[in-house]
Parts: sequence; C-alpha cells; structure tokens
Amino acid sequence: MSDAVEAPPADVQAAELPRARTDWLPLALVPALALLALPLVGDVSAWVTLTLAGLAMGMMIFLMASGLTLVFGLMDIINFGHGVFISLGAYATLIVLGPLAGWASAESVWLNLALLLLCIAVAMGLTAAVGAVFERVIVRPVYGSHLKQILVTMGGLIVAEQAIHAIWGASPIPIPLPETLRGAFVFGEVVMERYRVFAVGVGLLVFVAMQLLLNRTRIGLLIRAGVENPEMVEALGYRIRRLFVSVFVAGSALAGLGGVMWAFYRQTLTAGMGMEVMVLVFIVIIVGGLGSVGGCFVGSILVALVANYVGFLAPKLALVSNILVMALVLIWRPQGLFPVARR
Amino acid sequence: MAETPAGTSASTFPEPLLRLEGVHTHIGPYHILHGVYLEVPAGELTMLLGRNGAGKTTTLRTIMGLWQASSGSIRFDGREIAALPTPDIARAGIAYVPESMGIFSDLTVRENIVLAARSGPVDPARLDWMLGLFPALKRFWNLPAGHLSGGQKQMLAIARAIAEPRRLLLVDEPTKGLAPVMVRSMIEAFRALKAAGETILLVEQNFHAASQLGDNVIVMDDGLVVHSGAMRDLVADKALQQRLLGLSLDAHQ
Amino acid sequence: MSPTSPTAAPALETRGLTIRFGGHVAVNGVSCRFTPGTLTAIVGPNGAGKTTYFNLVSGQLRASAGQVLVGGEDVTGLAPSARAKRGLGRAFQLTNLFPRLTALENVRLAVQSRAEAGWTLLSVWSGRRDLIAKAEAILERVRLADKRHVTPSALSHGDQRKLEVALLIAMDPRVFMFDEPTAGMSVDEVPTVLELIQDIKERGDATVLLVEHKMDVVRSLADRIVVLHNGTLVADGEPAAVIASPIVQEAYLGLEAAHG
Amino acid sequence: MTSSPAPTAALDGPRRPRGPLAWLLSFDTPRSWVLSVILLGIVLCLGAAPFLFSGSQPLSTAAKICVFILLVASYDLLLGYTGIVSFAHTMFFGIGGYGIAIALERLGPSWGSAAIGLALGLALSAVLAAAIGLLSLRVRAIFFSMITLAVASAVAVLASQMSGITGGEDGLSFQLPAELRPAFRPFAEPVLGVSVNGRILAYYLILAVTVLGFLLLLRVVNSPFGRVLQAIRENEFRAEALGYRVVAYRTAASVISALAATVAGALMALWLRYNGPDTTLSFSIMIDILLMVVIGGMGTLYGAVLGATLFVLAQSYLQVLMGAGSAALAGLPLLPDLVHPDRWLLWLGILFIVSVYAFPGGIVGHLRKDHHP
Amino acid sequence: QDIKIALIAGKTGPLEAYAKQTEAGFMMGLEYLTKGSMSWQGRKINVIVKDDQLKADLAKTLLEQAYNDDKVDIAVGTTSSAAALAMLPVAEENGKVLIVEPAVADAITGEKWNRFIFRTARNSTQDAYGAAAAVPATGEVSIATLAQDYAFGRDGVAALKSALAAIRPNAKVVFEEYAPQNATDFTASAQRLFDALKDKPGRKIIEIIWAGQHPLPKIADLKPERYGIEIAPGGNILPAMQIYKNYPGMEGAIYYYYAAPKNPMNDWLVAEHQKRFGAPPDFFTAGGFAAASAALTAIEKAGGTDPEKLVKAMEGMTFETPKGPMTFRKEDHQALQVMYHFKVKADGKDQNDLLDLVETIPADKLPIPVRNKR
Ligand SMILES: Nc1ncnc2c1ncn2[C@@H]1O[C@H](COP(=O)(O)OP(=O)(O)OP(=O)(O)O)[C@@H](O)[C@H]1O
Ligand SMILES: Nc1ncnc2c1ncn2[C@@H]1O[C@H](COP(=O)(O)OP(=O)(O)OP(=O)(O)O)[C@@H](O)[C@H]1O
Ligand SMILES: [Mg+2]
Ligand SMILES: [Mg+2]
Repeated sequence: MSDAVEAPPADVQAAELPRARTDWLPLALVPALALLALPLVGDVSAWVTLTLAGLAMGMMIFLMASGLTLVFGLMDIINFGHGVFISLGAYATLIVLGPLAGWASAESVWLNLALLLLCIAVAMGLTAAVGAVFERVIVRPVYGSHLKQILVTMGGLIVAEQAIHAIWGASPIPIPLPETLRGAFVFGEVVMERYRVFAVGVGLLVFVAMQLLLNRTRIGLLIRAGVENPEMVEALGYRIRRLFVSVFVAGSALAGLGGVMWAFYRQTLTAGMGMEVMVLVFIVIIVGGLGSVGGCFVGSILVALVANYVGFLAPKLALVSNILVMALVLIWRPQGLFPVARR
Repeated sequence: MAETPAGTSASTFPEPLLRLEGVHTHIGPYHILHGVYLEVPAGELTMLLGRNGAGKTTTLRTIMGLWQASSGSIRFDGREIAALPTPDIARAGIAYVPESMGIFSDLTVRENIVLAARSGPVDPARLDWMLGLFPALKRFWNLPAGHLSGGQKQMLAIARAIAEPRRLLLVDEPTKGLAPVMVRSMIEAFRALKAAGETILLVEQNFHAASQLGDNVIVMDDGLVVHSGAMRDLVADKALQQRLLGLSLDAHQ
Repeated sequence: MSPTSPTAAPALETRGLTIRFGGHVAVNGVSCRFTPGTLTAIVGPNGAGKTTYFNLVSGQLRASAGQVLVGGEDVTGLAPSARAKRGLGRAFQLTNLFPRLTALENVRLAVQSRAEAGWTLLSVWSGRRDLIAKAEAILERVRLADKRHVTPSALSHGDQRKLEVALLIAMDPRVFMFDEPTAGMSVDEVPTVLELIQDIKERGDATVLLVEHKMDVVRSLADRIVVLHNGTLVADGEPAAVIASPIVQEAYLGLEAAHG
Repeated sequence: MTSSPAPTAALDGPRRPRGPLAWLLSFDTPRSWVLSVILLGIVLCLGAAPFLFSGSQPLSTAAKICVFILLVASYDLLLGYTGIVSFAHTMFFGIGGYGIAIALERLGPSWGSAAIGLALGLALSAVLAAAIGLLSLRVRAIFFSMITLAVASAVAVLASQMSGITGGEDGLSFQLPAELRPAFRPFAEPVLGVSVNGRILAYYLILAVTVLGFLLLLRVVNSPFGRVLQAIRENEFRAEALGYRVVAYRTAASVISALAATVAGALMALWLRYNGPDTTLSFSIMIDILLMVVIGGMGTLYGAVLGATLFVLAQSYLQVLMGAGSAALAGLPLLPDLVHPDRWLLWLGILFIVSVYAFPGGIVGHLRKDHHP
Repeated sequence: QDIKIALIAGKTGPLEAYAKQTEAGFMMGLEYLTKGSMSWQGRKINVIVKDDQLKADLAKTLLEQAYNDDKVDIAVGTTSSAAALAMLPVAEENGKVLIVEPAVADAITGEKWNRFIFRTARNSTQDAYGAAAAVPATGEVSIATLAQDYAFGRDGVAALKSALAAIRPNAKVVFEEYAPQNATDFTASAQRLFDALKDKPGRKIIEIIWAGQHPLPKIADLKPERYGIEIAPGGNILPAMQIYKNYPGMEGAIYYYYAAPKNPMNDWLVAEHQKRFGAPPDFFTAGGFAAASAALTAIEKAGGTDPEKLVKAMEGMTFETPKGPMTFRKEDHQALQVMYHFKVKADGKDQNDLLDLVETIPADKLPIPVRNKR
C-alpha cells in the first residue's frame, strides 16, 4: 500500500512552512562516541574489537526491544510480560533442537543456518500464538490504563514463567550453538565472535523491514491514530481492534526472535532470562524515544557501545553505565532521541 | 404537540436515506434519547437544531454506532444498522465529523487526510477542490494537526469527511469557532456538496447559517424530536422560532 | 494609541511579543496595552494567532521575543501558575476542565486557588464552607446549579463551555481572558454568558480580553477592537471604525463588496 | 500515565458526617456499611492479635499487615491521589529499614540509636524525594516512572556495593532495645492468658505508629492540599493555569509519601530485626504494593487497608492452603500438581490478573457502588 | 514422640532447582541412614519442609515458626546465604541447632556465627583453597581473576589470594577484574584480562569466580589460547557445566561430582538417584544427604534431641557422607571435607559425563583459617 497523497500539491511546496526534516543529530552520536573512545582506549585493535562487539550486542538488544517499542510506543501498552516472550522464544529452540540436534554439530554452514532459521520460525510462531492469547485474555480489557497493564501483564508474566517451569523444568538447560557459528574471526589482534556477525545481519534485516512497514504503508499511521482516538478511527471505517491484535502479535513474535538470538548467545536457558534483560530493554526504548523504531535501534547501539567502552576504561562505572546513558540523553532530550508522539 | 414525529407522517414518501424510529439511548445509568423519530431524505440537507443538552450529539453518535441504541430502529438505505459495529456503519457510506473534531493531533494534516481516504489515493481533482475550500490546510500540510488553530482543526475535520464521496455526511457543529469569512465559505462548501448530490445531516447552533442552508429542519429538546418540517416554513414563522429555539432570527446578525 | 484613556496605567501590556514555530511566525511583534475597565475584543481570521497570543500572555507558551507585563511587572519568564497568582485569568478555547471531578469541585478549586488555601495540609477541605458557598454562587450565576454534582464528561458541550467560564470567574483575576466563550453554545444560552461578561466589565476595575467570532457579540460588548492577521496587529481602535476598515471587511468578514 | 482512581464525586455529597470519629477520619468516612464492618473487623483483629491468636506466625502476619497498610497508603497518596506512578517507593521503604538497621547495628541496641537512624533515614528520604521530584516531575508521566525505575535499581546496586555499611546482599541482623526483645516481660502475670513480652510490645508500637500515620495521611488527602493533588491528577495543565504550581505540589506529595514509606521501612526492620535488599528494596515488593493499591481501590486510603490485609494474608497462607488442597486432591490427575505449594506463584499470578478484572475500581469502589450508607 | 526436623529452602524463585536437589538429597539421606524406616529408636522422623522463597525476612520468620510453633528439634537450611545469615540469630535466641546447608558465605561460620550453628556445606574459602590446589604447584604461574562486582565476588577473590599464598606460593594474582553482577557482554572484561596476562611469563590462568550464568564460553570464544592463556572455570551444578564440554582440557576444582567419590554411600546415591530421577545426583543432592547424615549421627551420639547435648555431640563430630567422612571443626563448626581437582573430558558418553578426576584433595591439604570469635 502506498501513500494516498505523496506530496502536497505543487503550489503548496512553495509555501514558506518548513517540511518535517529528518533529525540526523542522534545518528551522529554513535560515530562521535566511537571516535571519542578511540584516544581513550588507546590501543586500536582493542578499540576495533570493542566497537564491533558493541555494535553487535546493540543489534541483539534491538531485536529484543523492538517488539516492545512497537507495542509500547504505538499502542501505548506497557507490556511487563514482554520478557517472558523472550524466554518463551528461547525455550522454543528446544522444540527444534530436540529432533534436529545433529544439525547443530554438523560442520555445514547451510545446515547450521537452516537450523537457526528453523528455530527462529518456530519461536516466532509460538510467541505469536501465545501473544494472540495474551492480548485477548490479558491485555484487551485494560487498554488505556497503564497501571492495570503493568499489573495484569506482570500477572501474565508470572503465570507464563511458571508454565515454562512446568513444561521444561526449573533447571537451566544448556543449548549448543551451531558449530560454524562458534568461536571468532581473528584479524591480527582484532577478534569478532562469529555469532555476533550473524546477529548484525538479522538485526539489520529486521530494522529495515520494520522501517519499510511503518513508513511506507498506512499501518503505522492507523495505529498512532487509533491510540489517540480509537473511536474516530472506527468512525472512519477501520477495524482498529483487529489491527491492535496484529500489532501485539507482531510485537510478541519479535520478542520471540530476540529470544532465540539471545538464547544462542547465552547458550543456557533459564525461565527468568527474559526478565533479566527487561530493565535494559526499557532503558533502550526510553533513550530512543517511546515508539520510535529508529530510536530504539540507535539507542540499543549507543547503550551497548557505552557499556563496552566503560567496561574497558572504568569497570567500576559499568554497573551504572546504562543509567548514565539514559540520564544524559534525557537531559539533552527529555523525550528521548527521537520523540515520536506527545501523549 | 402540533408536529407529528417525522417517521409517521412521511411514510407515504419514497424511503428516505436514513430513518430513525423510536430510538432510545442510554449512557451508563442516564437515559438520554427517549424515542427519536427522524428521517433524512436523500440528496437534501437536513438541519438538526436544539438547545445545549437536547441530545443532538447523542443522536449522531447513536447513528454512528459509537453509542448503542438500547431500542428502536435505524435504517440506512433500506438496511438496519442499529446493531452494526462502527466500522461497518462507516463502510456503508456514512462520514462523521464529531463535535470534538476528532482529529489525530500526532499525525500531520496530510496524514489525517490520507487516513480518511480509505480506498486508496485521494483523487487529485477532489484534493484540489478540498484545499480550495480550506486553503489553510494547504499551508500547514506537514504540520502535526495538534498545532493547528481551533478553526483550522475544524476545517481539517470537515475536509477529512469529504476526502472521498460518501452517501451521508453527519456533521456536528461545523461553524463553531470559525471566523465569519470562514462560516461563509463553509456554507458555500455545503452548498457545493449538496449540489454534488450528497446527503447531509447537520447540527448547528448558528441559526443564521442554518437558515441559509437547510432544506429540512428537525428540532430536538430533551431527547425528543419536537419539530420537523421544511426550513422555509420555520424561517417564515417567527413565533415558532421563538418557541422552539428561544430566539428570533433578527436578534442574530 | 488606545482609544480609551491612554494615560491610565495598563493592567496588562505586551511589548513586541513574538513566537516562531520553525519558520512560521505565529505571533509577530505584538505590542499592546490593556487598561482596567476596558473590554477589548481580539478578532482575526482563523489561525491569526489569537489563541497563541493568549498562550504567550498566560504563560502556556514561551515567547521567542518580547515581554509581557502585568501591572507594570515583567512576568515574561514566569510559569503559568505564577502569572495566575499575579492576576492573569484564562478560559480556554477547547474546553479544558477536570473531567472526573464534579462541576462544583471544579469551581471550588478555582475559588480555593484565589483564596490561597492550597497549601493547607492538616485541616479538612470541607471545613472551608465559605469557599464552597462561593463556588455554588458562581454555578448559580452560570445556570449550572442543578448540575453541580455532575462531572464535566457527562455535561453537554454547551454546559462545558459555561463551566469553563465559571472557572475563570471563580479565579477572580485582574485580567480576564476569554477565548471564544460562546462557541457551541445554543442561542438562548449565549445571553447568560454575555451578561456575565457585562457584569465583570461594569465592575470597573477589571480588564477583559475577549476572542470572539460572533460579530454581534463583539459589537455589543467591546470598547475596543484589536485585529490580528497572520500574527501581526493590523488594526486597533473604536469598534465601529475597526469593523468598517477594509481589512476587517475583506479578510475577516469576507464582505468584498463593502467599502467603508 | 492513565490510571483510574475511584471517582471523587460522592465526596461533594450533601450530607456531611459528624462526630469525633468522623473528625478523626477527616470526615472521609467509609460510606458503605459493608466496608465499615470489614474495616472495623480488621482494626479489631489487629488490635487484639496477640490475644486472639497463638504462635509467632499470626503475630508476624499481623505486624506485616500493619507495615504494609502504612506503606500502601503512602503509595496511594502518590498513585491514587496525585496520579504519579513511581517505581522508587521501595527505595524509601529501604532507606527507613537501613536507617534503623545500620544505626542499631553500629551504635548499639538503644532507643537513642533507633531515633538517630530514623531521623537520618527521614532526612535522606526527604532530600532524595525532593530532588527526584524537582528534577524529573516535569517530564512526561511515563518517563517519570521509568526514571524512578532506573533510580531505584541504581540505589539497589549501591546498597549491594556498599556492603561495608549495608551488609550487601546479606543484609544486616541486629538487636533491638531491651524493652522490645522477646525476653523482656513487663508484667509478672499473664494478661488475659497471654504472657506479654517484648515482641508483643514491639507489635503494639508498630500498630500505634501505623494508626497514627494512616490518620495523618487521611487528613492530608482530605485537606485543601489533597484536593489540589487530585485536580493535578485529573488535568495538570488546567491546575497550573488556575495558579497551582504543579511541580511544587507534586514534589510535596512525593516527599510526604516518601516520609511515610520511610517510617514503614523502619517499622519493618524493627519487627524483623533484620534488613536486607530483598526485604525492603526489591522490585517484587514494588509490584506487591501496586497490586495492593489496585485490589483495595486507588484513590481511597481505605483501599490500602483492605488491599494490604488481603494480600499479606494471601501471601502468608496461600502456600499452606495449597498444601492442604493438594493433599486433599491427592490421587486425582493433574490437579494436585496445580495446587502443589511450589506452584503458589502461578496462583499469585492468576490472582494479579483476576483481581484487576474483578475489582476494576478496587474493592472499596465495588462496595461503595453497591451499598450506600 | 516424633523427632521433628525443619528443612528450609528457597523452593520457589530463581534457585528452585538448587532447593529441589537439597530436598531430594536430604530425604534420600534419611532413607539410607534409617534403612528406609524413617524413624530412630522407634521415634518417627518428621520432616517439615518450608519454602523461604530466597527471602531473608521470610526465612527468619519461618525458622522462628519452626522452633516455636512446630517445636522442631533441629532445623536445616537454607539456599541463599543472605537468608541463612538472617536465620543465625534465631537459632541462638531459641537455643536450638541449625545445620546450614547449602549456603556458602564465610560469615556464617565466621563473624556471624554462634554456637548453635553447624555447617555441612563448604564455605567460600574452601572453594578458594580447592581452586588454589588445582593450580600447578611448581613453576611461575600468573593468575587473573574474573568475578562479580559484589561482596560474594570480592570475598571470593580475597579468599583465593590468601589460599594461594598459603598453599601455592609460586602463583601470583596479577590482575583482578570485576564485572557487574548481571553482566552478559564480556568483551571488555576479556580484553582487559588478556591485556593484563598476555606478556606474563610462565603459565597464565584466568580464574572465574561466578555465581549464576557462567561467562566461560564468552571468554573462551575470544580465543585466549592466542596468548597461551588458560581458563579455570570452577565447579558448578551439572546443567551449568554442560557448556564445559566444548572446551576439553580445562582444569579446576569442584565440591562434588557424582563420579568422583568412591564409597558405598555414594554408590547407593548415584544408582538410586539415577533410577528415581533419571540423572545422577548433583552438588546440592550430596549436600542435602550430608546434612541428613549430620543430623542423624548427632542424634545418635547425643542419645536424643536435647539441644545442649546435641551441640556438645556435634562439636568435633565425624560423620559419613557421599563425599566420604566430614568433621565439624570444634572451633567454628565448619564441616571440613575433601575437594576434587578435575579436568574437562574430551568425549563424554552422555551429557552428564563431563569430568575426569585428576586428584582428590584431602581435607588436611586445605588449611582453612578459623574466623569466628568464640
Ligand atoms: N458521557 C455522558 N454521560 C452521561 N451523560 C451524558 C454524556 N454525554 C452527554 N450526556 C448528557 O446527555 C444529554 C444530551 O447531550 P448531547 O451532548 O447529546 O447534547 P447536545 O444537544 O449535543 O448539546 P450541545 O449543543 O451542548 O452540544 C445532556 O444532558 C448531557 O448532559
Ligand atoms: N506548536 C505549533 N507549531 C507550529 N505552528 C503552530 C503551533 N501552534 C500554533 N501554530 C500555528 O500558529 C497559527 C496561530 O494559531 P492560533 O491558535 O493562535 O490561531 P487563532 O487565531 O486562535 O485561530 P482560531 O480562531 O482558529 O482559534 C496557526 O496557523 C497555527 O497553525
Ligand atoms: Mg452537541
Ligand atoms: Mg483560537
């Protein structure tokens, strides 16, 4: 679907009003930060290693956070249960790894990748389905009330986490990273874990897809409009409820994808693994600006890079580096890097 | 009461585009509409008048399905729509401009109009015509609609309703907050729409404007229709005006 | 320049008040003085900057340039609440109430602000019978007494407008700013509000600013008319003269044929 | 942030209750006879707990209920009345707890050190609450909540890092002043068949402070100040335009609420003779508080009493009940597993969901709707 | 009259798995030692299991309840060190024995100890001495540590340093790296560790002291072998050690590994556990078993459940466990016990066949200092 009205009629362009401009400043923040870190780190190869690792970690955080920013920002729903979808996505790999464990230890890149993609597909399917149920049973009755959302999704989280315990047991479960993705590429003194390269690929793909979907179709518009005034959207003839369900389901599926990526990174499954990253995820969304997919992307990278640099330069501060980033960004831009809507 | 409810007296005429029969609406514990009968003939402009709190807005919202009629029938184009969900009512061909305007303030003017055109790109000729009616929208094409002035928001709300041809327009107090010059062009706009064959149900407080526009007039009070008939009859009858609306035309303007 | 008593000390004055949104200048160097006892109507086409001007005066927006003076004191840097405390009262164009407090409570809060009772922590609010009585009296005046226990969300649009006016009256400010108080009000209700404004005006010491599109209202109430167009002050003076001026006739009333 | 506290409409009602009790309750009476009866029951049970129930568990539960009533009421001042969603409330609870714990551990078990600890805790809470309020109550509500979440987690990290003072993850165990120890016996003879000891005195200390604190909070929310808070909750923009300095009022509300939470934390530490991060600082307590407010009914302090009582009872006895249930159901398929005591969290989660649905306006809202006096 | 024992554990919450092991081990221990009768001298042994949800305050309340309301004779617990520490004063107030299992904090038998406290679990210092003992005894060894940045991690490193000083003077800790407790990205830490070690002569070892999700694969994937650096991961529960399989040859010390001890008690435990749960017993199963053995041996020796007699009997008492005999040291009531020096297997038969035993480190090779005040 393409925009109905692409540009204003010709004579409008002459009007003196400035057009909405892309805001490049936050984007410049990432390279600026990297450059600033270079002299501080000193050693170039260490700097490259840290920077690459940070970028890749940022992608993984982005994958986990993107679903939440979608749901949180567009639909104005705080899903504290998002973490459990990450866990669920992670555990879903077991469904694939059970019968196909051989593919993981095979030395073939293709088999390994196929296995990963299969895991992703299954995980996204599972989390999407659970997301649909979650939306229907848990979230729908509390649209509009953040507080109740927090409580209800928290309840959903506890129940789902217990369900994971009941199905897969309480002990941590190790999972094998496919053979060819183990270890690292070494270029002189610089090392880059292979898995991180893969994560960068997936992250970029998802980012681009989301951008296209939200900016090139009217779905994004409809959701934003629907959050502000669902009645009016219905009066315009759109079935907004159905759309909301799909957004929630998409958000859950993205969490599932993030979960798979995170699972293979951690190589151990625990039911609480999703919850553990939630504070980080929230920070990233806030830094980016609620609901901004681009902001979430930049925010993730920023947070991960800072964590790496700080971890190297002043490990004592690493504990609070995320909060530091958030505080600085909010002082600079109280609405986050890319403020989206003022609700 | 001299005036018979519209539904009964008009039944010999061809089926009107919209007909309400004995519509009751409750909002929570409040009983707001107490059995509304009215009809809107196709191709004409019908004015809905009444004091504050008479139930005009409630009537429009009930037609749109935004509030559910607790009893009674609403027939649109021969089809019962009282039980349909709002999107289906809109898809049946009814456009609605709410009293609060209902613009999406996070979205730009352009995006507001894009959404209003449900079936695809806006016809360029129609767009030109719309922007000719409301030049301010052209100027603020890419501004978030929340930043528009009160009157500009009103224009946007109406532009949205006419972005695509619809069978019936429900408009709640469109001239509220418009400068006289804009009221004039709004009147022109509705004339033009009527000329283009659209059917319009218009709520208006500005009786002066209303008297220039309407073919028919319906007056409500206390959740009931208390008068319906031709506009020119009401314009001619000062006593009736005084009784129904508490004014005479001369007092205003 | 003001037609009425140019020597009287202004209750409110703006000097070169300007605000830009990006490249758009919504209010452009507006200098104006408003003296006590005068009712000034501010008119202009939609989007002329009237509401924005009010926002700048009452502090909801920060000016890009220029000053706002209340009784000679510069309040340009102050928050809306501080300006309200100095006697600037404001009613809003789009109804802006406490949606889930009752009508009476809405008004009582305004009365309480005027009485500077907000920081009383250890006495019970309902003990202040005087404030409640005052609020009820005001509701009586705007003919909402029978709806005093109704919340604004359950009031019809016109009644909400009246409540908005009631809040402004309850604040009892030195400068009253009405932004289209009668918009959406049914014709038989309009006189009630006009009477209220007339009352305020007749008290003598109040300064009233009124944005209104209904020309009959403007004609019957205003001592002076200020015209804004594209953010700029383009005319200022006696009502009859201003209304007759070509710019108002054309740009505002849309009467192209009229000349003088 | 949107929230849905109980509408305040009825407060304007024409009839105004009279009498000294009404004065104590700031004329904000329960306004439902069922609610009045329940509240009376709770108060009586709490008041007579040491004499009604034997054993240490009921008394511990009663003490915990008291502490949480105060804590939840203080949070309701913020959430229900002012519309501020803060996740940093446990931080103040923790400051109170640590104030007492550190003072008693360092300065020895005397009343003087308890007073010093409490005073320092209160001062720190006030400063922190004011600073957070002034700096960040200007931003959007949702950002404020997230900022408080971050601050609270930073403080938790700090508490864990400064293990030299706070005992880190392990927390601090300490001794109470002699009069509050189990060995202290003020009366030679048993009173009403119960031999009164220091534990029971400590319990009554906690109860007294809770009652006092609750009545004070009730007064605050029913004062002109409290009404301004509610106005701000409904429409801060309009409140500002009416001449109320929103940031100042909000900050004042957070400071008052923080002080009350600090007192609650101090009481908690006194009762447990222990304080640690999990006891007062953890996020799960924050969520419990939220739930208690919502179950009870936001924007009505009586809701805090009901919510805290119900939740603490559920938390204390759910596992026991489930144990019994599981035993009773033994032999059936699946069911005994579902009600196995180790699955109590599952039921807690369900309780979260169900209570939000079952009581959209909280229990108090529900009762007031159905049973007017 | 029944013998009542309370078993307090963090049965719900993140360490549910640990608590389950403890409980299973404790019950199997009682079963084995009473030869299935679950009674002693005709007195039925009644175990009351309580869940403290890892909360210190709750643990404390539950223990009070156990002693006062349930009138238990001996209490055993608990999973979290914080909770265990909070419980200690309660035992003293009530004058009844508390056997601490499996909490490891040194302070339990150190500064916070009282005479009713006995611990069957190993303490952090024992872990550290074990790790030190697994370090080569000769030649120059440079060690860098990676630990979590809180009391547990810092104490662990301090203990390791004093252990090295005591038994491996040839090894030096040259660098200490502390990462946030919940860190997941270890690139920066690894970089710093490598930078610190790579130019050192002799053996270069990274000792990881970590509770929870193990950073081993993250460090190993960055190829420390480029600089000749080895990693000593330390022992862990079986599921956590399964990732070790990818890095055969690593050496370290562990508290219990089912295949290491050779005695009838362990043989029975392994066989029976495998039969009942389909997996070999783990860390905390052995611990629970040992606690049961300590309790029963003490009752036997004291001839009943009188608390004072129990305390007297337990001081210096030696009792059998799946790890062989342990002894409660007279001074601080810490059970002295063996540790195992392991090497990661190259090709295990199944997912739990992970380690080769290099050597059993006898208790007397681990001169754990006494830290309490009597
Ligand atoms: N949400 C609501 N809850 C309860 N009562 C309502 C609600 N909305 C409107 N009412 C009541 O219903 C009646 C009719 O209201 P309605 O808005 O339809 O009047 P109206 O004719 O449009 O008036 P106006 O000209 O002032 O807009 C009024 O008495 C009003 O108070
Ligand atoms: N935040 C903003 N960003 C950009 N433009 C703005 C913003 N706020 C107002 N404007 C523009 O400034 C102009 C003045 O608006 P204002 O609301 O003051 O008009 P007005 O005179 O009150 O009109 P009306 O009679 O329609 O209410 C309008 O064109 C509006 O679009
Ligand atoms: Mg209306
Ligand atoms: Mg305006």
